[in-house]
Amino acid sequence: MSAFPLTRLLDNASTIFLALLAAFAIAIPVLNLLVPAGSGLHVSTYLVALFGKYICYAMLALSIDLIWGYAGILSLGHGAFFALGGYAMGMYLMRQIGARGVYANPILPDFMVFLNWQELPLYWYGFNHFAYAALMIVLVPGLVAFVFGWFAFRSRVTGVYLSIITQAMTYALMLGFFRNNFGFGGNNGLTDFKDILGFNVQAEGTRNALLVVSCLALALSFLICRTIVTSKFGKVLVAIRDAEARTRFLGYRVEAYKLFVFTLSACMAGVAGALYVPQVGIINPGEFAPANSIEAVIWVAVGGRGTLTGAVLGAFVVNYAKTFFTSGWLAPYWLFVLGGLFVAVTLLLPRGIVGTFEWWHERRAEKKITALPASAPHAAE
Amino acid sequence: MVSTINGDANVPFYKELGNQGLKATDIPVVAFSVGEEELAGLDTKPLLGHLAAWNYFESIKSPGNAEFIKKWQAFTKNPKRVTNDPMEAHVIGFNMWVKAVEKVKSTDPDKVIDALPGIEAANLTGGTSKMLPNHHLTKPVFIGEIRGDGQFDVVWKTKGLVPGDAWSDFLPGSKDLEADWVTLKCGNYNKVTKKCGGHAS
Amino acid sequence: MEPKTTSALLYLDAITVSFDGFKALNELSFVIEPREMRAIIGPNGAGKTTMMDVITGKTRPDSGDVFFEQGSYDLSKLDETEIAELGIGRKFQKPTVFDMHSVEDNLLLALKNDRSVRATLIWENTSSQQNRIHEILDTIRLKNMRSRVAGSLSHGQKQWLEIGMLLAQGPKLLLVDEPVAGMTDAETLQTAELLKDINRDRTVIVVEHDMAFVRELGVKVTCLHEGSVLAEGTIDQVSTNDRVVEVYLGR
Amino acid sequence: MLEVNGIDLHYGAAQALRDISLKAEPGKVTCVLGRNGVGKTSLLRAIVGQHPVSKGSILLGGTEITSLPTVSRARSGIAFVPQGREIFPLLTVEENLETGFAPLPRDERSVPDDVFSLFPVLSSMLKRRGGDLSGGQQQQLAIGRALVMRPKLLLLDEPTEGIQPSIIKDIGRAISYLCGLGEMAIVLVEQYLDFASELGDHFAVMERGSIVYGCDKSTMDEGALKRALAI
Amino acid sequence: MRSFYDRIVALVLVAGILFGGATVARAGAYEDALAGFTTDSFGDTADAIDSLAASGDPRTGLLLEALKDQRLLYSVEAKKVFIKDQSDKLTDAATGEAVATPPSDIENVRLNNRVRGMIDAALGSLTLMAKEPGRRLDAAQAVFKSRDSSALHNVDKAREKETDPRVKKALTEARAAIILYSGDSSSPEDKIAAIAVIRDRGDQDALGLVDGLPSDLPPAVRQAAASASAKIQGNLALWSAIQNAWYGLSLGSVLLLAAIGLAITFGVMGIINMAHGEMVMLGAYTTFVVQEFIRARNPTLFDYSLVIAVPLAFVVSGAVGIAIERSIIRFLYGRPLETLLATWGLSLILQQAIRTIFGPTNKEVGNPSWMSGAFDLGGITITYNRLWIICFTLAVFVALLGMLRFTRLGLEMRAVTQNRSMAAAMGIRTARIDALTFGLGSGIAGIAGVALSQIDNVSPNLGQGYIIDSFMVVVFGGVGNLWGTLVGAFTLGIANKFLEPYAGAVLGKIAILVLIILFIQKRPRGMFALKGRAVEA
Repeated sequence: MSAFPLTRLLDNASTIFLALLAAFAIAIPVLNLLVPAGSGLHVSTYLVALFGKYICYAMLALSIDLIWGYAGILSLGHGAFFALGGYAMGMYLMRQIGARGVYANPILPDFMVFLNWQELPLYWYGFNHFAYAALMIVLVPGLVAFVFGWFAFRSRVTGVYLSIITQAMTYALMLGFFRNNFGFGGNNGLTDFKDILGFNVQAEGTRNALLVVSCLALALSFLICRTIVTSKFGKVLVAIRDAEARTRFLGYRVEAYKLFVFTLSACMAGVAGALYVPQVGIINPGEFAPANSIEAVIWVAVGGRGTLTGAVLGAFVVNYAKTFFTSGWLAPYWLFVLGGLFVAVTLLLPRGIVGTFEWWHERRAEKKITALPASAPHAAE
Repeated sequence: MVSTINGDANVPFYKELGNQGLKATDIPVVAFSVGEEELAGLDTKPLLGHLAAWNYFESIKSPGNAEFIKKWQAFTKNPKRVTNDPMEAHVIGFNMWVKAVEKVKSTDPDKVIDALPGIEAANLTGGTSKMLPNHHLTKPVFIGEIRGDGQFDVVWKTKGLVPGDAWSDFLPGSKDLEADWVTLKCGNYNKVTKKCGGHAS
Repeated sequence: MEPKTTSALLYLDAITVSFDGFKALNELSFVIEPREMRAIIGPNGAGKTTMMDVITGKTRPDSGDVFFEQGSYDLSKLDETEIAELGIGRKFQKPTVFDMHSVEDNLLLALKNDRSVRATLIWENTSSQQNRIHEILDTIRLKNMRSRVAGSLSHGQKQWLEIGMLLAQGPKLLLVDEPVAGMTDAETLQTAELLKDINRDRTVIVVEHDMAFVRELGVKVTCLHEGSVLAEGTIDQVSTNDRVVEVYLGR
Repeated sequence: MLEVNGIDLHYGAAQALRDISLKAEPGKVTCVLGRNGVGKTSLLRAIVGQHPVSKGSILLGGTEITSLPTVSRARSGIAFVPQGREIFPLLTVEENLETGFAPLPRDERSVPDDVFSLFPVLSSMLKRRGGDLSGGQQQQLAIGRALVMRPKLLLLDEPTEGIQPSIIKDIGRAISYLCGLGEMAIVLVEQYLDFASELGDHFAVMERGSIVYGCDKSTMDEGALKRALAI
Repeated sequence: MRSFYDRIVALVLVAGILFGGATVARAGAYEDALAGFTTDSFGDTADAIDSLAASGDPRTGLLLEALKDQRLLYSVEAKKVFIKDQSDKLTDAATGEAVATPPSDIENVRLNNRVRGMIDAALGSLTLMAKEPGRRLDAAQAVFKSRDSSALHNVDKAREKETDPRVKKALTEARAAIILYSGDSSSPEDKIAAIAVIRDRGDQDALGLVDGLPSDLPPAVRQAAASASAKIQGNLALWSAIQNAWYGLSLGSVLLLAAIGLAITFGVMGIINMAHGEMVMLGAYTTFVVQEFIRARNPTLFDYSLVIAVPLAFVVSGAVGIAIERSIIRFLYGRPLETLLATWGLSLILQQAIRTIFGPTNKEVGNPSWMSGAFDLGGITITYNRLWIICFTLAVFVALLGMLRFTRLGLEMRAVTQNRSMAAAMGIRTARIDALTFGLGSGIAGIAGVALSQIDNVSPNLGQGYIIDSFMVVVFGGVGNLWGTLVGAFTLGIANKFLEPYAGAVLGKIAILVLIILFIQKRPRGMFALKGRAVEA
């Protein structure tokens, strides 16, 4: 019983997943940097950035799965935490531009010069230091989630009501970030990044490094999620998901559990957003759009909610499909495909890909047992 | 009244304006960002005479424009599809980019940017626009009045092409500033302090 | 909170709860002494379930006092979690267990333990916990079902599992709502024995319709009617009370 | 009126009913007895059509209804008073009664006087919301609501469960009155023999999904019946 | 610019009155003036209008009307001007003869604002004594704006004869405005009396008049002007509050209209229909199609286009709703979060479908004449479209409420939503009722689309703009309660409009969203949550 950490953490699926992720993190940079461009095995830098983006989306999916799949909290505003983390990273990257901006102001980002701002707003202070920015990447989404969750869970807002107000939250943030006087670049957001930690963000090496870091972050998030869902805490979460009132009568402080996991999930989404921004080169208020958050939920649904590997798989599958469809003559049909995916998954594949696979697997195992003559019939009423 | 409304929000604005009975003969509205595309979603009869300032209107007669309109409607397979100023801007911009790329024989953004000043391309209103050292173009300026059919009548235009200015020569914060990417390599050169970087530095 | 001088474990005084003008509880008052077992009977709609809701913090009374442990806690100011942590456990009328968890995990979740987020995160399985779970599994006769998911149990088994969860919780006061619904006579008797057993060191309130079962328990009976106490006493006293006969047993 | 021929019923892998056959005739009360969990409610759900049977057939007035959905069965004359009453909580008592109009042609849509003479309490509460009624009142409303449908077959699932004895007596009186009219067949599912034995004409005792004992009022051997029930 | 226009208007007006009244019309002046219309120059056109007004020729009115309506054409080659009548027949403006074959280079005479102003003024001057009171009123108002002292005599003359009280009031005000600004020709007492008249007018124009007085006036006049200014400002502040309330009601009615269908599908059935906005959009596109059809086939029916569109939109959106319910939602009852995702997917599909069929651009949906324009009520302007939308919304609300409460279908709908399986056992065709209920909610959304097409742009994104607001209204008002939706919509509408002047539109909206989020914390079931055992039973 006390062989706790590893065996509990790493079941077969998890081990396979981590191995695949590791292979991916090694193979892509090798194929990009070491294999010559002419070779059929060469992975272009465009693809490296694309995969990096997918990995960040997978992390966002993981964070949504943790609260939706295990605690039954469907957030339709998780993109907000992703974007907040992204903005924190964007602010760091903006400060790194220094005097190389269009207006060559060593302190003020271009958009502030353009808007005729005289000095840096207080909340931009400190973002020239990476450590501070890194702290904010985790802290800001975490804090917003904590405050929001504290209000929502304490007053027992659940189910669709919670979903609707999370949507309202991200919508309100979007409206705010669109405003120039909020000091985050308004409509255009933050862009034109040059360096990250002294490395050129456009450089191939940096891109590969960012991909590897993203993979590491994904692996770490995965392990954190595994630790949580396999602990007694995880059992309490599932108990809350299935019978919240009962859990409360057992003496569990349900709101504390929800608040903890919601905040943690928001921090995770924030880190995902932060890794996303240097790889795509821009962050703007569009990331707060409710549609983005809902799209992220469908990744989880496609992969299989309540299965961590499913969330990651879903993010990859849907986003690959998106890349495939939107980059050719099929583009006008992408929304039909995405919309169809929403409908089809909820109707035909409610457990998602991984969930269905697991269910089918269990069923087979069960059949083997029931095939044995012993089991006595019991009337269910 | 000067309207800085941008995009689709113009539609409800003009609908309300028309219904409130504010005629152009009482209070003319001058918009900087309402074009044929926005008006296509409106009944423009109550809006007769309200004004818009642009560098291009679909109603301007020139061979280049007529051809562009024809091509655009053929491309969209919609004989009623309108053109507007941002479309013209893209036509000019793309043609300039092509010329710049041909000049430096590379698509590297930095090289293309350096090659752009001085490049000329025909605009759709019958003139030739030129990229200036401050990365702005020379263009004609038109003021048009909204017609009943969703088009604009040009009621005023500049004599020739107007060179675009990066900084206002009249606002206190920016009148000393100048942009020049060719000789000064600076987007906000202060003519008084002789420094690049703007007033904030 | 104002301390109340009373020897009672649970003290209810003039509790009124109304929904849209309908009075579910009307000036309900009674006291339960420590180590007592009390049976509550009464026709449907008499306010039995609402009374349980008030004690466990699910419903706040419009007026009246609810005190716990010799008047030291005012239950009307606490929520479900706090009340559960004080040591009041509840079994629902309709058995509610965690369907997706195994029988064993259901008990584990109920087991008296630190309920904080931190504690559950760093929790480790210990042999004393395992032993306790084994004991309870024995008592509720679900030993060979321990790894089945609770959702696949039959109605009666779920009833037992829920009683087992109550046991695991180890509360000072147990509120048991219709524990023998859907059980055979033999099971009913066993349940009565089990409750009597539990009553040795804990206080129990049982709500039940089954008069034979109430008789079997052999404890003081409170009869509720229209949200207040109609009669109180032994089962014989109550069942011969004229007013009880009139409203409850019929003419 | 009702003929159930050898039906099986499964919930997933678990079998709830095994080869059950049952008959109900107009003007007669057929009692199905058994402890909780033996399949009584499953039998009613099979007759009402809330759960499909996996074998056998069900006939109403000679017409096969085995594969009809619930709605069609209700429209062909089956009225159901379920366990737990299932009153529409937000509809008024009057509206609850009027839901029973659904199977009736437009000109027959009225609440029969019988309903109010059997359960006078309903007439004084017509404007109250169903959910605000007490359990006993709800039970009376549920039976009244079923009678509005002018059924050929009335199914009652434990109408005495959790009801105070005075109302149990009212319900008993109502059942024998309806039986006396001789128009409808009644199937009464009960856990308690005392209530059932007073009203029943035929008896069937269930155990583990099967009927283990059956008899008529005339041939009833109370000892055997009790033994069958006790096990 | 403004005073320049005014002076021209006044000039033309005076000219018109002087010469128009005279019987001696200069022969040939009319024909000479026509040449000015053939040069395609605004300046020449303006001169031509001046000369026409001065000519006193009886044909002038007809010609100017034609010019105003863009029915005046010219040919450079033939140096002729033609008038097109309502039935597209051409007549030579000079000779009055019908023209069978017009010259090939025929073009419209173009107008700009200056010319339009001149036409109005010239027409006005011709009509200060016209038969129709409406035209006399316009003329009087033109004088009020120009306040040219030379018109005083004519205004006085007109005032004596005037019988219509509104026109008379306008003339009195015009006279007061002239006196107030007429240099030193009037006594201080006259001016003070004039100030009183202006003060009673009490609007922005009046405030401009009393505040803009020159400072060299006698102290008594200045004092009277100051107190009048204060009074008008107080008056205006009151009216601005009323105006805000009106805007709030108007916004509230739009919110209610958008949310009312959702109150059925979400509030009553518990279905999270994220495609609700697209049902609204379908209604708007139905209106567009109806109007296109009418424009193409029978333009005289245009005023009835909305009356035709309302039932059609109900049918179109309702039918789509029923199709959605039958094909998707019925498999998802009891799984609200899954329904949310599936209907979100549907909303994407519907948007893209509309984009594919109609294109991504805005579609023109016009206001019928009875929904165009505005009228003044005290100090505020009320537009007909907003007024009609409020009336329409309330009518829809009442109809829906009555339908649910008093019809058989309504009863069955309520029974099914409360307990589906029991309703089936009662013989209620639950599947049909589910579909009809969902169809009803969708159909009402479609009706909302007809109304919203009158104030918003009709594009594939139309619905997206309303979905969050609609959910907010329903949740805020209390789920399952139509009255809650009504009160919720108007509360949010009015709160929004009273916040806007302080916070601005966007911040005001953010504030409302935050307030709703906080409100839901306090009362998770909304303002008018159903309480009691009935809910939990």
